[in-house]
Amino acid sequence: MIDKIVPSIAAAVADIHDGATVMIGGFGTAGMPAELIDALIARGARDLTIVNNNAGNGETGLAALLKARRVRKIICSFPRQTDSQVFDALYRAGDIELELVPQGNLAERIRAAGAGIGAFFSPTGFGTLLAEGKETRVINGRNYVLEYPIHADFALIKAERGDRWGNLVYRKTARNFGPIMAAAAKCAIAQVQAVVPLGDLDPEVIVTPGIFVQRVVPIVSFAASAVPQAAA
Amino acid sequence: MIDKIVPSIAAAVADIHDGATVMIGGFGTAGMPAELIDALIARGARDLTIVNNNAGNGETGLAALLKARRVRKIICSFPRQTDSQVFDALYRAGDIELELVPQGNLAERIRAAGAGIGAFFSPTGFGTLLAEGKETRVINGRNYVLEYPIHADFALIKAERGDRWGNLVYRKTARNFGPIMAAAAKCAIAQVQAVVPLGDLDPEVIVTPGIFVQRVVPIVSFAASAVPQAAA
Amino acid sequence: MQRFTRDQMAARVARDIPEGAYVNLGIGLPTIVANHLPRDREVFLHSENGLLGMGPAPAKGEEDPDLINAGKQPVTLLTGGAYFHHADSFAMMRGGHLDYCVLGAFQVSATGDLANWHTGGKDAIPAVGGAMDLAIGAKNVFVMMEHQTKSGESKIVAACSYPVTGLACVNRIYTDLAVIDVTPAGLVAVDMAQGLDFAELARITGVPLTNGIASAIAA
Amino acid sequence: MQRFTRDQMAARVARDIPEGAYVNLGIGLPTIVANHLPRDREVFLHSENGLLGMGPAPAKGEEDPDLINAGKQPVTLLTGGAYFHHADSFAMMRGGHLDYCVLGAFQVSATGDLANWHTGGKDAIPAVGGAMDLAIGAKNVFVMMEHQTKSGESKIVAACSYPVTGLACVNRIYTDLAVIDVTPAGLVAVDMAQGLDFAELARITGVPLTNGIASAIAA
Repeated sequence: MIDKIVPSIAAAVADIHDGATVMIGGFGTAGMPAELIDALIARGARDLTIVNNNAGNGETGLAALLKARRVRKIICSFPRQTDSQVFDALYRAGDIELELVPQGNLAERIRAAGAGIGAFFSPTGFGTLLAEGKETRVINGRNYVLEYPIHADFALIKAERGDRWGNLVYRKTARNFGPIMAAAAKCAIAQVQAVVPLGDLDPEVIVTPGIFVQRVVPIVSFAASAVPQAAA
Repeated sequence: MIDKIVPSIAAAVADIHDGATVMIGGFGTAGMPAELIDALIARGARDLTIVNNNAGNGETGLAALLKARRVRKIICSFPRQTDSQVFDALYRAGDIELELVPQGNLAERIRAAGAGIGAFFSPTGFGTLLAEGKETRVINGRNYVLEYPIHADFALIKAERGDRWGNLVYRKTARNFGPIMAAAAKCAIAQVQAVVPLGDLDPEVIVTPGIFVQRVVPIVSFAASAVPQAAA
Repeated sequence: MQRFTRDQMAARVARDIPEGAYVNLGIGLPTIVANHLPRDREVFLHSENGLLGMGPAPAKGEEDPDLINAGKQPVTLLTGGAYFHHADSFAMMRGGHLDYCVLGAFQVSATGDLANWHTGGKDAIPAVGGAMDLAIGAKNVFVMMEHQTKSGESKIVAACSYPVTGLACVNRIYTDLAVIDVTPAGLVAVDMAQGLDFAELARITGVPLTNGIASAIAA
Repeated sequence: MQRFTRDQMAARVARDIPEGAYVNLGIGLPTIVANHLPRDREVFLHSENGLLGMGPAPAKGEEDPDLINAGKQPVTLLTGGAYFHHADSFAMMRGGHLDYCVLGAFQVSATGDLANWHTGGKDAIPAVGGAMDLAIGAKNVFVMMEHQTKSGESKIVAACSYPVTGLACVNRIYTDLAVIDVTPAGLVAVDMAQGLDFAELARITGVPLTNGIASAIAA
């Protein structure tokens, strides 16, 4: 019997190695797998390349991972925020490398990795600083920039419910990068609010089929469990 | 108030013009919008380019459209079937043009059209007859073929339920090409088993958001209404 | 001269968005446009973090940390709205499915180049988010901005001095002084603040500007 | 000599598919493999028309025209299975997420080129379906075929004479005579039919073949 449920969050991240590329789901704090990030900090892996939309908020979660100086490079679209002081300080000190990617290119490059695409001509960024040095092409009169997939060793994502086959559903806008990061990583680790018995998730409604998920860890986060689970 | 529900199936296809590129959903007969195809035949538009996985089964649906000699060219992955006699005869007589596309390239090219991708390097077909004359590239030691999006003027698809904003859900493997064809066409027309009030479709569960759908036509097909609507 | 207030600018943008339009409102000034869309006009607001049919801010105490907009503020979902993942969300933007986006800007060039993501300052930490995707993806790109910088320079320029977000992508500019279309024939003013003289508007703007204001044409 | 029956071939393939594997079984002969997977071994069957967790054929009268496999035959969905659209389904295949696919073939070359979609005949109407995607996408590509054509020629060849489906993509070949691995060092027989002599197998195969059969190694 296949059971992807990992009872301990520490065990779920135990093989994340120094130098790994780790995708972390979430848009700001919505969908951010806070407990998995804390476990990654405890695990102690260094020289990480992190892929996330942002570069940490406040002092917890991804910001805490940065603060612990475990991150060599971050690939993101929107590092600068009102509460991105941890990243800002590291960046100004030259202590972290930044690959800034337009958000749509970030999403599509992650999706391309999961879908086996070798590269794609993107309409976004042509003629801008963020396309400097990149191959371009005119197709049907329109300008495109060649973009490559972003693969990862691990993805840490947050979902609402999961089963032992790794099937996942998400909650509202916390879905964001979860499904595409799961598919782009060799090992996708999902923290879920609840583990449900196989068959509880309607096959029409499963957002991430288990083929993309290697480990599922149940977490009860007080913030999220305080709100009703039904859609608005 | 926005209401994408079109009460008459004839009205739904009334502007499909001679020479149009029309995507038709379905994998064999699962998800094939039979009533919309019949309406297209009645409409009489000629010189059509059809995009479908197959090239018609038996004598009805797409096969009937072919038999009525309305199709100049078909883009598909699997024309030859035990019951593809209509296509076979036209093809052997040189009366229809065939662009044969590996099924994954077909799906990804349709998806690329909806997603604004200019072209992409596909891992499929390298070194085969179906990549002859196409640009190729080695990326990270792997061979790829450059493939271009397939855009359409219209998409005719079949869904299970839809609302007046054009939101759709599908039924089992009848989903197949519906969601990506809706996004790839300038005008997506969905026949549905049932129109439901706005809000009946759970926002977590909508497969095709209304932004991709221009018209929704309610149809009661006896074959499908005879089976229970819940997932297996 | 009576400059347009921010609410007047937003109301003017809202007037130009027809029923049934799919619209993305950028962070900042454009957000106010939502307040000016008539309640009986169904307009579909898209938020790039995976939301279509975005509703107004929730009542105090009803905020849900999992239901936010691209500015990371709590929002609601209208009946009939839908959630989706990031690649699907940006497919809507990049695939040309949005009818309108409304963006703030540092500068817009006479040919519609947009600069709104980066001051280019040596010390500035760049952040781009979805700005470049919106700039090239929406069928109509509207910019809302003050006509001039604080030091009085025109933000409508011959060529952007700030790093661009997209080339030749802006269709219409709404400022506190005027509404200006970017056309193949150049910039055309279609509306301006009361008491403002077209010659004065052209002087302030500092790049070639045609008078296409209905009253001017009629006169 | 006792040739492997189709069921024996399928059983042999099934034995090589471990629990937890994601597997696509091609149309025709490979379909039989499903009958030989032990019921207590959880193997996830994928069907390219948008189905993961495919179950056996339904009981007579329980067929659902909306629940079919890639061969367009009625199937069922196991508890825990899921539906998805075609681009997502092929992302699973092309993105390397399937552990195994099992395909029929006209020919396999000594370097693992696969020919299974088109005879190349002038009158033949070509049809490719998902064959090329499976050939390049799965981590392990298994081929099941008769060892020889009806006229007695080896279907394992130095170079495919039929149009290829994919280059250097086959990992293992299951025939009615043998199980042969495609390795960087060439073809290696790892099993053969009872009563068959390796020299005879090599002669029938007609391309260089190494004897890697456990009993032979032990001997």
